[in-house]
Amino acid sequence: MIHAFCTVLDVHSVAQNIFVLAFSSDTISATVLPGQFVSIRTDESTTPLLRRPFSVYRTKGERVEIIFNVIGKGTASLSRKHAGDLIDIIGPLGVPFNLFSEDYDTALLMGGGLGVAPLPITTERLLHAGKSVVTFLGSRTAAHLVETHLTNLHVATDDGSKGFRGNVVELMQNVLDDKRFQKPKFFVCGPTAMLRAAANVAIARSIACEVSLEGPMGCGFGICQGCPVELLHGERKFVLMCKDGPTFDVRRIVI
Amino acid sequence: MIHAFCTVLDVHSVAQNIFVLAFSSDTISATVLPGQFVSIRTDESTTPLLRRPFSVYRTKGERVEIIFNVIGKGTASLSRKHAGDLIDIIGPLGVPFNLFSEDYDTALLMGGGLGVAPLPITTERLLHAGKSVVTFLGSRTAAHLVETHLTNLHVATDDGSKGFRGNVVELMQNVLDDKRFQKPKFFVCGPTAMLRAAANVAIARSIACEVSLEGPMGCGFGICQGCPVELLHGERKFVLMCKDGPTFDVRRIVI
Amino acid sequence: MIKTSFHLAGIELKNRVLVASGTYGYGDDCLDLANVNRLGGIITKSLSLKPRDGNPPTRIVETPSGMLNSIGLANIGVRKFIADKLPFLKTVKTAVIANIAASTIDEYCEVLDLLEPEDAVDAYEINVSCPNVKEGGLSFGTNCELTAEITRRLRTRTRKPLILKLTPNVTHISEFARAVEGAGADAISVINTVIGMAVDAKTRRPVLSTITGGLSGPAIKPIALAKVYETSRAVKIPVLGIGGIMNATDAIEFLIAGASAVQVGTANFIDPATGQHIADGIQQFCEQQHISDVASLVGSLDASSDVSVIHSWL
Amino acid sequence: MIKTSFHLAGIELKNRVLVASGTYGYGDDCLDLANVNRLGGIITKSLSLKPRDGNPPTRIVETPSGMLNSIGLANIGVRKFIADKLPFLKTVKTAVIANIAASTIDEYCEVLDLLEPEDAVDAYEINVSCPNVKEGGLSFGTNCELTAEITRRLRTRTRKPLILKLTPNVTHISEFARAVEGAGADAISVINTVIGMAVDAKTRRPVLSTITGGLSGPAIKPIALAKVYETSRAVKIPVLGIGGIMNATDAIEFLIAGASAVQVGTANFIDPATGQHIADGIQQFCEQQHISDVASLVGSLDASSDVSVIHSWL
Ligand SMILES: Cc1cc2nc3c(=O)[nH]c(=O)nc-3n(C[C@H](O)[C@H](O)[C@H](O)COP(=O)(O)OP(=O)(O)OC[C@H]3O[C@@H](n4cnc5c(N)ncnc54)[C@H](O)[C@@H]3O)c2cc1C
Ligand SMILES: Cc1cc2nc3c(=O)[nH]c(=O)nc-3n(C[C@H](O)[C@H](O)[C@H](O)COP(=O)(O)OP(=O)(O)OC[C@H]3O[C@@H](n4cnc5c(N)ncnc54)[C@H](O)[C@@H]3O)c2cc1C
Ligand SMILES: Cc1cc2nc3c(=O)[nH]c(=O)nc-3n(C[C@H](O)[C@H](O)[C@H](O)COP(=O)(O)O)c2cc1C
Ligand SMILES: Cc1cc2nc3c(=O)[nH]c(=O)nc-3n(C[C@H](O)[C@H](O)[C@H](O)COP(=O)(O)O)c2cc1C
Ligand code: FES
Ligand code: FES
Repeated sequence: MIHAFCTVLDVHSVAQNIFVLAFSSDTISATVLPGQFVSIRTDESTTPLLRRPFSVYRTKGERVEIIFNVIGKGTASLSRKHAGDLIDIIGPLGVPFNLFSEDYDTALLMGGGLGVAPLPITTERLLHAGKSVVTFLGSRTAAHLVETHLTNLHVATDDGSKGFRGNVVELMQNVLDDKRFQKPKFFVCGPTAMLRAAANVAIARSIACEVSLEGPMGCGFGICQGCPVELLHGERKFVLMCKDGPTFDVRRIVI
Repeated sequence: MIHAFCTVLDVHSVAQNIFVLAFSSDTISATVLPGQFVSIRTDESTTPLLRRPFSVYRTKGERVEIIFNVIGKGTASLSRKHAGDLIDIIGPLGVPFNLFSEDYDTALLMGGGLGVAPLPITTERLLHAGKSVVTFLGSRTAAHLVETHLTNLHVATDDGSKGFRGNVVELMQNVLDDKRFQKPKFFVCGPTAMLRAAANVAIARSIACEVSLEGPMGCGFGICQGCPVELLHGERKFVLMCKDGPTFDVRRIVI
Repeated sequence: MIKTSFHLAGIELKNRVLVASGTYGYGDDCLDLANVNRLGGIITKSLSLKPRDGNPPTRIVETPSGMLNSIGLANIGVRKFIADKLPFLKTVKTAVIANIAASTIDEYCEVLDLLEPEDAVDAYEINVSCPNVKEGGLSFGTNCELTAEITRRLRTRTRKPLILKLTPNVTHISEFARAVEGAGADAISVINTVIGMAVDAKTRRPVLSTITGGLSGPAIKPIALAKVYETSRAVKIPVLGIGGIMNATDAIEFLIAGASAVQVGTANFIDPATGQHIADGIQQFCEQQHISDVASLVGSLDASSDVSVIHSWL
Repeated sequence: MIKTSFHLAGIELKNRVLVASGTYGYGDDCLDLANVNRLGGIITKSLSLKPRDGNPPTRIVETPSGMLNSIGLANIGVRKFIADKLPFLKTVKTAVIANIAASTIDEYCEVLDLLEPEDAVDAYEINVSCPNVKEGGLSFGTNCELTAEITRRLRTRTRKPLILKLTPNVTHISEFARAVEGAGADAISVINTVIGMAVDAKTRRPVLSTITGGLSGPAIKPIALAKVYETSRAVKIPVLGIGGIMNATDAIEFLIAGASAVQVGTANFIDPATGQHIADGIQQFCEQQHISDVASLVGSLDASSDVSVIHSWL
């Protein structure tokens, strides 16, 4: 984990209201694992005051990319950065997806909306490790889809403007009903409702499932206790999303 | 007085840390008088929260220019505006210099630092009205001087890198000792210490003198009572810098 | 059609957005920049018996997302207000609420007595964040009994709505709310400014001439919301919510937390038309949410847990 | 060489910058990001007798230039702290101050008794912003007598420095400062968080699971400065200033207003090395201003007027 001012390489729009920002950091690029995130101080101002967490989207050489939706002040400010600007970054942070276990052969990646963020880096590392990868991607409309750097892609849109009309979990269930995957495991990232639906499917079908959670964070590195995630069982009631997550086995936590 | 979102025409650096920003407003351009100011919301953010006042520097057609030093957040943000951006402006505000009185023939304009701001528009209108104009300009170094759009210019720098070495009031006194001006009147803008020095000279030599004050403002249009200026005599103790000024006859107020 | 109007102890306000005392002069300063007739009401600058010059400069300083002021209640005095400002205020189509400040209880009464015959004054708001000369300058508003006493004394002299404006600089603002309710107040305004201070590190001097001043603006919005929540649960009379309201969403948050109406203060310095924009924005919100009467937002906080303001571990 | 060190009731701090309770864990979380040995001291997360899970989500929300928290004093409990965290804290070259929270006076004493044999604990800071179970959950810290009583009881059990951390959510914080000074406190910390609230207009729900929470960050800096000014003039014991300190200039403002040292809280979440940068910045400021001992900044406010905190018209 490092804390550094990193140079912005480029920022460009890739879909409606969605941007990819690339910055340069050989340390982060070399050490980040799929599902980990970086924490960015988007401004020197006190509005926003706190850092903003973003999953790492892709890496290449010393280039690290994040992908984001413009939601509020922090992301608006990021979208206005220019090549050469310096941004204050801490990372990589958090527990990555547990990709390299022997208990599965086919990774079923699932992303809803900006939940696509960790999927490209995950895909790359999985393929490298010789796993099969199938991807399910959902979004509101075709204009909000970012389909690049993914493999074996199945698409769902709420309005049916592309692919399956409906949500991505329904699509994934349809596909599961049709096809049989060799020892599958889910890796899911997206809005809470979608994570919950995916977890239910996984549990019902006895498929291993890891999710990447989203929620408010104060610090991103474990000192504020602001990001509790409730455990299903265990001696403690809560763990921390930033330090013990953001990725969790769905059998461990209350989503 | 209008309140409008005006289009930025251009922003460019004219001296060390000094920028000219031009925006488009036919109403302001047509109605502003020398010594009046505009009040700008530099950001939609709450930091800075309040508007920032700036003297009008020049006008041409629907083009209105301000000149400013980058001091804090507000001016930093203005310096980063681009052509086409919209900025939230109220103006023109305040009481202008009393230029069109018959009690003088030669206007002696004096600017210290960014006190140069109202002098170009003042010069233009004075020349148009057939007055003689002599200008005294002071700054820290030659790199901080903005000498354009002025006439009969005498320059002082603290470090002597251009013109007279010393402050602009000393320079002006030297010139006054040498030359005799036909029925002179001072119009002075700059830091408080300079205004005070200029006022003392004016009073000692029985020359009419108006100053343009600077200081914190809450609103800029008379509703917050945040900008008191102490009167030397009169029934009230204070008047308001924004509404009753920023220009004042030095015989009326405590500087 | 969405119902926006609101009955405040007998007077009808056309909507639930007012401009706060001291942030809109006497209503006649911003005619080029705003339309006062689209407000629920105008609350005047605090009026004292004698004109007040106010404090020497520096009177204001910006702080992170806020500002400190120490105006010193500069005002033209109640008599000049009646002579010079009321004629204009008679012509406006919005409620006119006279805010009163004083340094003795008798003086509060005298100012109210002078205003009482004026039909153009629809209601009174009482500023109790004033130094009480009899108690060495301690603010009336930090003493619950004195605050109730002021209310009682004024109540006997007027049938017009009497609104007590409370200070947040007390331990339990709900005690004050209950006390003034018991003493006959028709409504309470919450909050006045929070005591704060700014220091210039270079000169080692306080920035304000009075050392401390009153903090306002978005920085205090969370504090104001908590005080509105606390007071509105303590009393039955309406609460007017104030503190850092910049836009319709902020205003709606106050209504939900328990305010029957809101006042816009510092935001007027940035745009004196903020109040009317907020009134429009509340209406739009109701349209989107299929709410037919703004009243149904008031106190509609859906708090499943019932941890109270003062009882939780932080 | 500029003198930066500071004697706090017998213990020597290498400089006047500490990290505030609850904003730095137990000192071992940020080793990659900061050097704790360059701090004047570390104040631990509040320790309770039993481990505490803390409040359910949502625990934090950002506000204009600030944040609200309702962590619920989640902590590992004093015994686990001694077993798991003290071994590391024995190795650091900075003062270690254990912050104690409890819901009865006896419990405060028990926690202190457990810590008392530990040499690695240099001092105690007592968090009185805790719900008092015997009084229906009202915070100890809003009751002056109880706050003094806690101080008295703890004073008899330790000779280590005893620092009382006061809440700003009271009318006259100086009364509390004087009371704890009288009861034997060696220093006071001012301020803990300010009560605040956030509402989600769309869902009409409070954002925090506990409805209200504690406001911190730059938004409260002016409030904290006023409280530090008020308390430091009321007592002779040192005041540790806290609230919205982000950089060396902020810290210097607190020293000038009367703080003998400062604590950095929320800023650690943005950069856990803030404290050490501030320590460096104070030193640089002293160099530039030809000040040989940081002590000479403390309480050096040049206030020509002497209007007091509570006596001015705003
Ligand atoms: C581990 C982690 C990884 C993330 N990765 C990505 C990513 O790769 N790409 C991406 O676009 N976003 C990601 N997010 C979410 C991202 O951090 C938020 O979108 C961002 O903080 C919004 O900041 P803002 O200042 O623009 O909006 P704000 O002004 O903070 O918020 C605007 C509104 O959005 C809501 N909001 C704020 N944060 C979140 C959130 N985390 N989830 C849902 N609503 C929120 C707020 O309540 C507010 O109403 C991630 C979050 C986490 C915790
Ligand atoms: C009537 C009037 C006309 C003005 N015209 C011009 C102009 O034409 N060009 C120009 O460059 N400036 C002008 N100013 C000053 C200008 O408004 C300030 O420089 C500006 O507000 C600084 O804003 P900021 O956000 O960049 O700095 P801030 O972050 O607000 O301030 C940074 C520092 O500068 C100090 N400061 C803030 N405002 C002033 C001020 N008014 N005078 C001195 N110090 C201040 C603050 O105390 C602070 O320490 C004028 C001011 C007035 C009242
Ligand atoms: C410059 C200024 C002057 C004020 N004057 C008064 C006043 O005369 N009487 C009063 O009751 N409140 C006064 N207030 C307090 C406001 O009415 C309001 O309660 C407070 O500012 C909080 O609201 P805000 O955050 O929207 O500004 C004043 C506030 C400011 C900023
Ligand atoms: C997330 C968070 C947790 C905190 N936990 C504690 C705590 O356990 N005990 C305590 O005495 N103060 C606690 N505080 C209060 C801080 O120590 C400090 O007094 C307050 O935040 C003001 O300082 P700041 O504005 O620099 O954050 C906490 C503050 C925050 C923001
Ligand atoms: S975000 Fe601070 S502990 Fe997780
Ligand atoms: S700046 Fe508000 S009255 Fe002058």
